[in-house]
Amino acid sequence: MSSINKRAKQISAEIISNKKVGAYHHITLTVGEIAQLIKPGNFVAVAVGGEDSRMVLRRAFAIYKSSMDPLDGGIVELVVAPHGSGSKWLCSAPIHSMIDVILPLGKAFGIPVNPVNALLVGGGYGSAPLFGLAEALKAKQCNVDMVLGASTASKIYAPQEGKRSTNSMIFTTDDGSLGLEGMVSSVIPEIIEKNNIEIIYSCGPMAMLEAVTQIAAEYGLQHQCAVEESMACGIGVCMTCVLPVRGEDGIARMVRTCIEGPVMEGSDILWNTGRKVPSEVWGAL
Amino acid sequence: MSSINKRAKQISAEIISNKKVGAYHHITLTVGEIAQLIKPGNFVAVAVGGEDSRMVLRRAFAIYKSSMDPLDGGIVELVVAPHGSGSKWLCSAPIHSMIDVILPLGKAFGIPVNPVNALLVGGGYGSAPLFGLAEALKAKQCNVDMVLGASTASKIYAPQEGKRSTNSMIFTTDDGSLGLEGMVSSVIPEIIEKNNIEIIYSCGPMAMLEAVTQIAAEYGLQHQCAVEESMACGIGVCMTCVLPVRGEDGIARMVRTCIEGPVMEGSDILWNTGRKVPSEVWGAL
Amino acid sequence: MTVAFDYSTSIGPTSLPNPILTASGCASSGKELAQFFPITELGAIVTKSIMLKPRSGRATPRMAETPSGMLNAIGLQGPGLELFIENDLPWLHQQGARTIVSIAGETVEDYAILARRIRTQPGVVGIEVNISCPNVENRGLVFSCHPDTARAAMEAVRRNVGGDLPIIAKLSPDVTDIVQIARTVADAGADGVALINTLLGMVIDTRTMRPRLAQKTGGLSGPAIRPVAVRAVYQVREALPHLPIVGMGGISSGQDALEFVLAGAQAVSIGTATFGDPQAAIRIKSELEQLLIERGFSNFSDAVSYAHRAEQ
Amino acid sequence: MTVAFDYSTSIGPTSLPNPILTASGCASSGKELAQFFPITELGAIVTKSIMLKPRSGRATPRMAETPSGMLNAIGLQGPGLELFIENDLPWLHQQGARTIVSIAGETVEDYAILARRIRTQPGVVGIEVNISCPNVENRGLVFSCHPDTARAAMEAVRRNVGGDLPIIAKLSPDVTDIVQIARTVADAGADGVALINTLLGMVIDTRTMRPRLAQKTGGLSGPAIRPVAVRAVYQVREALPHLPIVGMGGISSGQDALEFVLAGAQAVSIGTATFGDPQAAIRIKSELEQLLIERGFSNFSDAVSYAHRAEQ
Ligand SMILES: Cc1cc2nc3c(=O)[nH]c(=O)nc-3n(C[C@H](O)[C@H](O)[C@H](O)COP(=O)(O)OP(=O)(O)OC[C@H]3O[C@@H](n4cnc5c(N)ncnc54)[C@H](O)[C@@H]3O)c2cc1C
Ligand SMILES: Cc1cc2nc3c(=O)[nH]c(=O)nc-3n(C[C@H](O)[C@H](O)[C@H](O)COP(=O)(O)OP(=O)(O)OC[C@H]3O[C@@H](n4cnc5c(N)ncnc54)[C@H](O)[C@@H]3O)c2cc1C
Ligand SMILES: Cc1cc2nc3c(=O)[nH]c(=O)nc-3n(C[C@H](O)[C@H](O)[C@H](O)COP(=O)(O)O)c2cc1C
Ligand SMILES: Cc1cc2nc3c(=O)[nH]c(=O)nc-3n(C[C@H](O)[C@H](O)[C@H](O)COP(=O)(O)O)c2cc1C
Ligand code: FES
Ligand code: FES
Repeated sequence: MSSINKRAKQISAEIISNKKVGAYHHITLTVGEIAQLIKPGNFVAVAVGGEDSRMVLRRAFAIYKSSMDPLDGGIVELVVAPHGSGSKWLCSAPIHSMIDVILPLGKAFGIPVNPVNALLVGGGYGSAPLFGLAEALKAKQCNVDMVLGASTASKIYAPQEGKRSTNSMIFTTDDGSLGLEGMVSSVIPEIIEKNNIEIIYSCGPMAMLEAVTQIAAEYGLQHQCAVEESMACGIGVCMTCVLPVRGEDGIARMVRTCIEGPVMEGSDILWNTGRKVPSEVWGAL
Repeated sequence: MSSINKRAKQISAEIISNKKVGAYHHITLTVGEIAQLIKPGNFVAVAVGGEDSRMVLRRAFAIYKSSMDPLDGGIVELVVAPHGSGSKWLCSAPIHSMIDVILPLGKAFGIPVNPVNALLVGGGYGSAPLFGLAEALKAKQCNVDMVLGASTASKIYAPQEGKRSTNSMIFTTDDGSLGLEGMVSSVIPEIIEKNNIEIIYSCGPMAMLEAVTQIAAEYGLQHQCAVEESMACGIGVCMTCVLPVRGEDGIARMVRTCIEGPVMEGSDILWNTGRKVPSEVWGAL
Repeated sequence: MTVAFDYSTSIGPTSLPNPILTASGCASSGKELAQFFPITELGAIVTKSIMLKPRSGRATPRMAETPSGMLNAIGLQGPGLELFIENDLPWLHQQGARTIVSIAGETVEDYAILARRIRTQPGVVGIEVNISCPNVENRGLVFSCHPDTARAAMEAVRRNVGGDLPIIAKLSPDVTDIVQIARTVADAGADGVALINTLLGMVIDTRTMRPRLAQKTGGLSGPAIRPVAVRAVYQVREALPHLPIVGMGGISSGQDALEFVLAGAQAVSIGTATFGDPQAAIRIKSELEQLLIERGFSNFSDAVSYAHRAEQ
Repeated sequence: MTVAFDYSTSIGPTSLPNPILTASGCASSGKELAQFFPITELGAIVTKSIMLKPRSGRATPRMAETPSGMLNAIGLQGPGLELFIENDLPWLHQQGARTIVSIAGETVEDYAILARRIRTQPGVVGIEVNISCPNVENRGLVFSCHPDTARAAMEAVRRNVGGDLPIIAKLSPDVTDIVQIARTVADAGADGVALINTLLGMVIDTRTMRPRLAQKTGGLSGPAIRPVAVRAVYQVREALPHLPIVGMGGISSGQDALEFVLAGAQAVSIGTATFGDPQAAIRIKSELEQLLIERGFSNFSDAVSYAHRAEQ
């Protein structure tokens, strides 16, 4: 057997809870033992639409939380924005319905061996995987600060319990309806300096990840970001989810973000190449 | 405005009941005032599958019953066999869900002005429109006998209350699990003779309608049958639902069964033409 | 909110109050739909392709549903030219509908005769020339699949129709190079092209283990083919920027229609969607208008071909 | 219930234990799927088309979902011939998988070199020649869209591969006459044809109001195109009864696969369905077997082309 997708399984999971929280749906699935294999940053790929659906592709969702519940066994929680037809279908799925899920997929966030000061930056539902990450970091005695941004208050996903593992939590919204008015990137430098940040983790829209990458570079910090590229399969067979990424050998390649990501080192990514393959990419046309 | 489809409306109807009865589902819809315009033999065309469905065509269903309910207002009842994806979707539609329905469609059974002895012959769910017809005939002081056939007992749809308007009711099943073993056509001659039948009405599989047509011809009886051809639209615009039918001028034409039918005079139909257009048909290639 | 939005469009010499048409063969001659909405509110009714003689069409089964689409083999059933002129056109004219008559021939001469008779009928604002038909004089090859026959059919129509009535060539997508065919018919005098007709397809019935349709093959339509249709419109628009295009193929919402407009269609036809929703055309008319207004367009024409604009 | 059902099939000189293959470009080189089922249980793995040199493929967005289908413009991203031989083929061979290598060239000479290098690799049981690629020496015209270039590519492969290894020409459906192309490649020495590659399509993003894909156009696949694919298989089978066919295009269930078999396919490839269900191929393998047994077939070969039998 291959080492790719090596812990992944395709299972039928029951939706045991589906609640609207702000602009999102918080959805809980029972997935059995496999919940124990999940690490912060992993994602699931969900078949959407049911049997007679015209949607033929899976949808990827970051895992917000996974745990072993005494009653329900292994559970996985997702935070889903009702955006297009696939996510809307999922958000309106009734409790007790079964969905076809593949998990865990993708590379997880790297957890430092020794305690560090970490800044976690989330945009919109991109906050979802950060809470599990915060817990994992806290368990390693890290200092965890968090900044979450969104266009408006209802799009900040930050449950009360999520704050447990963080030392500080700052919100920014474009419209000022919650926390500071503005973008996350505007508050990051100050936090880095004040809290002596040593590593940044981020998840959110690509433009945000790019901005964070720039700031991380300015401060010479490591920056792991979970990217979000259109994925057709989630398991590495379709080649739709690629990004130009520089490898350890210094050569940039089109890399599948579903199996080499979604978590990647921000500075390795060739950002915003304007719908073109940069000529420096290996095998560029 | 045109005279075609002239009483039909496209409405959003609520499913207020959906019960399994034998092999079928008995489904009740609230349709409002339009229920009053429905006559036995009319049908509805239902949009199936919901918003993201890959099913693009409507499904036709005979109207089993229509009435004005003191509580629910106008209601329409259907008897649906879970066959392929469209009918299965409808059979599994939850109570209180809304469906898009066009009704009433098609030509209804002709009701004689004076009392006659009528035989109603139904195959499978083809019995559905016959109960309303029986009531209408009874109201005209007709004598109504009914023969219902199916492959097996669970596919005979004959609710207790349906028997009210009939003088006699005979069942036949291919496997003998209910009533007589055999096909409806085998018992019809005897009934015709015994009960002095003057007109036959039928609804069911095309092969059955053809057999009944032959018997009617032997006895020189009028025979109105409700045919079932594949329909894409149900309202006369697609030309998929045609049958070769002889007109009053003696010329056979390919006729739309959704607007010129489904009820037609059996002897006018050119039956079982073996996937060919008979050369005598007007404009045949 | 009342917005002064100019929804009008034109195809060659004809202007229409809005760009929403029915697709030929999917609205008969309008009577059946009149119960569901005022057909005069559409840009035009495109009638089912009419042939010289009465025609029974093909045997049944004539259709099969397919994933997000359907296959049909109606075989151009219809009453023939004279009865059509006697019954259908006067009714449409009486309603005040704008009518584009679709004509279909078995020979080049058929097209000439059809065009000559139709051009003088009241209420007719255009002729759509369905050249996706088998040419009985040439091994049944489809006219629009070969430049020579496509040209011959269009020239025959052009010779018989003056410049006041637009003639629109309706093309089949089942060709190696649709731009070449579009260019050919434009050279032969077409005022515009209708893109696309159905794709040739087949469904096998896994119960009988034979082709489902009596005719074996049929034409594939519906949302399934939309990407092929949008591509055809975009390609033809890019190659022939001044040739008006009527876009169609799987349009079932305002969003879908907008794709065609941005790709380069001056008008759009609603076909298979009408079978699922008799009010599709009129619904799409208002959905598209709303989407255009939301995007800041003050008139429809500005949106046509907008996807071709230069990158900033 | 144990039934003695012979599921084996053959494509030219190669026999396979069953007719279920992966579609090129939809299973990479097998490693990713190995987690979900034993890939040795498939008839063969058809690998992603390999080119001479490493290739980055196209810019993103590379895909768009469409009704019952998807558009892709991967642009043949891959490591190039040598790394493929070094890394992918040995792994497949080691697993015991039967491998059909798909090759794609930019020039006729590319095809010759690719074929020569691949033919001697262990574990390779066939070569699929993806000629649905742009010919850089001839205005980027797709090889398989024109008889002359299709022939040239296939002859180049045939000259370099002996009779023991089947070469299968993979054709594009975007042609006026697919039978003509099939006949041409058969004459040029193809042992079989793979039908069909994707249809050229486009999606316009109604938000940005530009083509969704960076590459503008892409290939349409999935259930949406199945009727077109079944038709192509049926037509080619009817015209060339002895030419083996690998059928594909929207197969996502045993029922779908059965349509292709009845239409004339000796083997079927599972493409887009794998994206929705990684176990699609292995599921379809057992579904198809079950359906054939239910229909009274005792071996797979009897079902091939069964839809062409004479009417009783
Ligand atoms: C690794 C990863 C993690 C994700 N995590 C979450 C999450 O935690 N919560 C959440 O709500 N969504 C998440 N998404 C986005 C999610 O997968 C869907 O793309 C999104 O819900 C839109 O799908 P749709 O069916 O509603 O929209 P549609 O418009 O119907 O989607 C059509 C197609 O476009 C793709 N697509 C559309 N928008 C996006 C997008 N923004 N990013 C990637 N592909 C897109 C879809 O995957 C689908 O294939 C994640 C995506 C990735 C790749
Ligand atoms: C006038 C009329 C009255 C009908 N009344 C009833 C009724 O009372 N109860 C009931 O259960 N069904 C009835 N039917 C059949 C019903 O319309 C559907 O065809 C049937 O339910 C199968 O559809 P499906 O989606 O389940 O099957 P699918 O196989 O998914 O159908 C695919 C397509 O084939 C057509 N099709 C398949 N089987 C038939 C068939 N036997 N007749 C016509 N078209 C078919 C469907 O309409 C659809 O377009 C009636 C049909 C007609 C024309
Ligand atoms: C049942 C049916 C009948 C059709 N008849 C005709 C016709 O007579 N003439 C014609 O030019 N096109 C005909 N078409 C093709 C449509 O006009 C249209 O080009 C095609 O269906 C694609 O559009 P759609 O996907 O919106 O249906 C027919 C299509 C269908 C589905
Ligand atoms: C993402 C993707 C990549 C593909 N890459 C190739 C390829 O490299 N070579 C090839 O011959 N066909 C390629 N194809 C075409 C498929 O092999 C197949 O012919 C087509 O998708 C139709 O089958 P389907 O509908 O089952 O996917 C690709 C298809 C998809 C969807
Ligand atoms: S999503 Fe298919 S390869 Fe990454
Ligand atoms: S079902 Fe469309 S014309 Fe009868």
